[in-house]
Amino acid sequence: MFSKILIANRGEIALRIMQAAKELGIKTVAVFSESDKDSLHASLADEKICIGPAKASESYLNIPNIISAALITKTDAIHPGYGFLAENPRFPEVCQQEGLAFVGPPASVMRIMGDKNRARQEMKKAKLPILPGSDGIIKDFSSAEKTAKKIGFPIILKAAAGGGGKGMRIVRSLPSLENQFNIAQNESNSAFGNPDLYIEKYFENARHIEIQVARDSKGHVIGFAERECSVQRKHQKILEETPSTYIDSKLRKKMIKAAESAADFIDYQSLGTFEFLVDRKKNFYFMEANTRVQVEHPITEMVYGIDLIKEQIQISAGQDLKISQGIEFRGHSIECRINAEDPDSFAPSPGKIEFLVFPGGEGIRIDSAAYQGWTIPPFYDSLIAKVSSHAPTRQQAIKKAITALEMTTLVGVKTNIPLQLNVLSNSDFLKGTYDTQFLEDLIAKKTSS
Amino acid sequence: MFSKILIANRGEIALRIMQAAKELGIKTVAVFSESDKDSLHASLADEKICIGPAKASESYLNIPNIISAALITKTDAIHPGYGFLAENPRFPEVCQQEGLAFVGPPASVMRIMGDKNRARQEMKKAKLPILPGSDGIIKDFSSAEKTAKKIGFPIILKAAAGGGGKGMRIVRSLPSLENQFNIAQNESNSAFGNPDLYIEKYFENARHIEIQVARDSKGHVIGFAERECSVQRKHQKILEETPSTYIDSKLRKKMIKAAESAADFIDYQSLGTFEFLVDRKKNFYFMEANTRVQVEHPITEMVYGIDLIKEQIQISAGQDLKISQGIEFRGHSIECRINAEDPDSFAPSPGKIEFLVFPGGEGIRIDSAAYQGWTIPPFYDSLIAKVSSHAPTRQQAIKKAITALEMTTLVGVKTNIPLQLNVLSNSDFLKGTYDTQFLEDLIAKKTSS
Amino acid sequence: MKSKIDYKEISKLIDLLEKKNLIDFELELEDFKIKISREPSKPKIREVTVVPESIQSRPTTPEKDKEDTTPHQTEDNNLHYIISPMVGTFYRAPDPSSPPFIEVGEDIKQNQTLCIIEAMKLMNEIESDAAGMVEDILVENGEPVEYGQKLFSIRKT
Amino acid sequence: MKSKIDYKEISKLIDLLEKKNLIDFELELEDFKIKISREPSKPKIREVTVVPESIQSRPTTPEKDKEDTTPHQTEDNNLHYIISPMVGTFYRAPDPSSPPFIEVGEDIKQNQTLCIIEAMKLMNEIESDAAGMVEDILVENGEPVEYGQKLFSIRKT
Repeated sequence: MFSKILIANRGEIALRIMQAAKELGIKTVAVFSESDKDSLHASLADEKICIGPAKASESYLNIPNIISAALITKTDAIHPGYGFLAENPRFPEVCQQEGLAFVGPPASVMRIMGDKNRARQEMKKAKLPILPGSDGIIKDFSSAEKTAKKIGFPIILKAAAGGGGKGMRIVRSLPSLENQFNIAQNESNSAFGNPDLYIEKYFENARHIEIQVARDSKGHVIGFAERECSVQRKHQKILEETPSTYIDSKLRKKMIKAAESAADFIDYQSLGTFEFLVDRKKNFYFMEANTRVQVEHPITEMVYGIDLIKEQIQISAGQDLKISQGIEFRGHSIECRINAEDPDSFAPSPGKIEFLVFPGGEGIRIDSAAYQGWTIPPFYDSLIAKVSSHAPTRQQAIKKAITALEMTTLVGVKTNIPLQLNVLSNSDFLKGTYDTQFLEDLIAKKTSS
Repeated sequence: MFSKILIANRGEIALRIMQAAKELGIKTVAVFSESDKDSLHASLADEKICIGPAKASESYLNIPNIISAALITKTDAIHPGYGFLAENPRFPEVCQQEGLAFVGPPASVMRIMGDKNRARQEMKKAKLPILPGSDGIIKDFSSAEKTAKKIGFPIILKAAAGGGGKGMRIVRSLPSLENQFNIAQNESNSAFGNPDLYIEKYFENARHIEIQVARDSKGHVIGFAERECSVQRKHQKILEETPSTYIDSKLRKKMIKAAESAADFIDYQSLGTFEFLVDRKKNFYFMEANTRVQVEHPITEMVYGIDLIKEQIQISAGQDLKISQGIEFRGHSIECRINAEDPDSFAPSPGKIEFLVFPGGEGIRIDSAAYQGWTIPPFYDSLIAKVSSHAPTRQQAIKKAITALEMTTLVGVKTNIPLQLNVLSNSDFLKGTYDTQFLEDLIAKKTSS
Repeated sequence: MKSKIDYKEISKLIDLLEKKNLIDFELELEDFKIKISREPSKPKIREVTVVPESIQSRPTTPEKDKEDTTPHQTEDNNLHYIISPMVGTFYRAPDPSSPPFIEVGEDIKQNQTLCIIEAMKLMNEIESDAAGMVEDILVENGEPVEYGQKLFSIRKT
Repeated sequence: MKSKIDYKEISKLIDLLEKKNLIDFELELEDFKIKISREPSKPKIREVTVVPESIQSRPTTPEKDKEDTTPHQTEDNNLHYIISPMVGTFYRAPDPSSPPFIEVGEDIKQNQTLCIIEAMKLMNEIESDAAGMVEDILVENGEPVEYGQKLFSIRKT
């Protein structure tokens, strides 16, 4: 096992990784930007190294400084968390060159999965159902037109290098295709330095469902019950639950099996997630794979009673998967992402937290690096806490989440707690009959009323 | 179901009850003393009523004011929590007179169990093994001498009205019996207004093990896997775990069965706990029953994934037990009680909490009413938080508890966290070979070294 | 800026605010509107208030306006408050058909009965612990009161 | 903007606010409306310090005494710090057999090489961004440095 790990991240995920490392008896090194010098992740680590100014590109995305920090602290492994460098294949490559273990899949696998179009082709070979769409990159409007006509509108344009909704465009009819195509190309180019687009069939009332897998170097693999991620705004998840009301046990088994086989096919070694679209006829289609821990991993941990981050670290250290096939999930879990943002305009709301009390008690889990007196810097994402609930039934888990949010006291910055409460008490949400359009509709309704 | 409940308590248990009530859709009324006006339990309730000055006897023990508070707020039920009025049979009696439901067993059962000697006789009838000892109250030294000679030294003198170690005296040989007998009588008289003592055989290297039961008005009963409560100082528990390393599954079944039968015998209706002493030959003996929720109930909730307080409220509202027989516990759970006290002298350390960050993440539960900026009043008990961990194995649960305590930041008052870390890293504790003498020995060793 | 500001008038207003310990003041006349906010005088309050303020933005007990539960806190030395020694229901008269024990403006003696608080069906007579003139009755007849709640203000003589 | 701003008038108003310790003030006349907000007087210094102090009582990185990671914070205007622009290992000489680039007491020019920081096997020469006299060398040869860490103090000439 590693003796010291550098956590190349900040915020709640840095603390979560620190928890796992400490439990495994591994010393931790935190890296932090100048604007994070009073952050909890820096203060709670065994060692901490300032790696640059506030701007992420010069600190949390600065590979040389992070690698140097690992070398001068005689670290043997680096955990990238999510976001920042977590899906940049250059990072594990440099780690390897410098003799550092990387807590994630090999660079080669990351490179394939990072190219969303290539991943699509690869997963087709792995026999995963993929969405009808282009066979490869669409270079110009005329090819786009041909493909769109073949698969039928609506379609979605996606950036091959994509992520976070950038360069993504839904096109409902031919007349708007050319214009949207150009916009998407430009957006993709400016966001990722790569204008490559591909096309997929777009399903209006679909579910966004993902399967978490863990696979070790010996090929032991386990897939977990689905996470329902359809509550999204602009392709950003804000609330996740497991299991999904939409997936029965037969379909669950089928999807888990498919994800496990796909992981085997590419010889995946780490934690990873396969994202699927499930249509109204309950067909599921591969969308993309995430080669790192997900923000929403806690809900899987809660229903299974396991520690995914510890598994992830152990796999990277060459150990076997400790979770055995046949483990069953228990009850229902919901995660609410608490963002520092205006609940109406969604504008980020950085600032000083004047007063903060998190809820506790039965079935409640908090993941947060926020503290009373801390000033949320405006430079990074607005996630300040994840409040997750776990109960025997979905209805109880919802009540538990509502109660927890009502017992949360956060003064000083605006948060999306009102929006979360709005979701949790919505009748469609309570019935479990919602899709990826749900949250946008809910917001639109509220704004118009 | 009730529509409004008054919580006749303060601190973490008041918040815990509030959580359960809110999840059941019940409005909450908090009562608070003048020194608790800035307390979290008062601020988070739907309504709050000041019931008296700081002194507990004039506020949290003031039955007329609490009942009046319930009446003027049109409450239909009262939850007593633990401590204060929770085991005073007068309280449910008055509730009944005033038409208020009481979340606990009937006064009659409470009265029997509250008289420790009578409970002993009653449980003997229920076929529970009881410790060798006196058949009833020992009124004078000569009867004490006779009993002691019959059962053999060491013996323990206990107050019939007892609790919290008051009036409790271990006697190892005849010459000291008379003196100890007089001291115990006086102590019992001044603490409980009742000098009645009884005698039990004292086992030096025993375990303190308790079985949680829940039983509804229709007689559905369920007993849960044991809680190991042997880590005690002066008969005060400071850390509990479940399951116990000392109890195998055969003994577990036997003890659960015994507790369930005893609950049936007295027609118990509510949550309750049977405390046993388990000797070196793994014989178990009934010690006493607690007719209220225990401080350490979270560890049972964590391994079973259930909500005991919700069950307790539902039972009082005449509903059936919702947990079904056959439910299995999963993994291991440990609760550490964080007290505001000097870790060496054990003197209470009230004062202002200048800075407070609780740990979070996988398998961690926090029960606390503390917040940054709050001044812990010196009038009540020193428990400020319960940090509980849950993991697949005992070893992992211990590591998780250690990590959680290390990631706790509490500035302003002294706490027993150093002592807890000392326990959690002790080799006897790690091996699981400890008994009720363990903590006293550990403290003595530390003090002498 | 045609209109002249009347400093004398404004100064007078502020002095009044200060004297009466007001924090916010708004006045709107036909051709004139003014709004003044003062900093609360005692220094520590801001720090302390961070907590209660934020907490107290939460729902509080609906039945009464009782932002001030601390009893003997008076600025005016001659103004004395009678506070409730128990939780219960406040009655101004011994029974519905009788007249109230006292009225505003009435002079009262020490130990004179001022009201009844019913707690658990017991009628508790509350006596004055000071002599003086009843300046205000702070609770409506039949309303619930909590421990420490102000019931009457008495102008001591 | 026909109306001229009457600064004298406004100044007078602000003085009044200051004197009377007001926080917010609004006045609306027929053709005129003014709104002034002042910061509450002595701010929350206490509140602010609570956090870093307590957090920093935690174990910090063992390798260096660097309670001050903020760079250009000097009391002495002539004292200038050279800070590390990267993370790496600090070397005073280009190689083990050569003499150090500079010594304490030496006069240096702007852009003169002061040390090397090795990061990922690359040797980065760090140049002075000021001219002056080397007052102190704050890191030992071969020690790791973090971003923003003070390396040298220079007495500017």
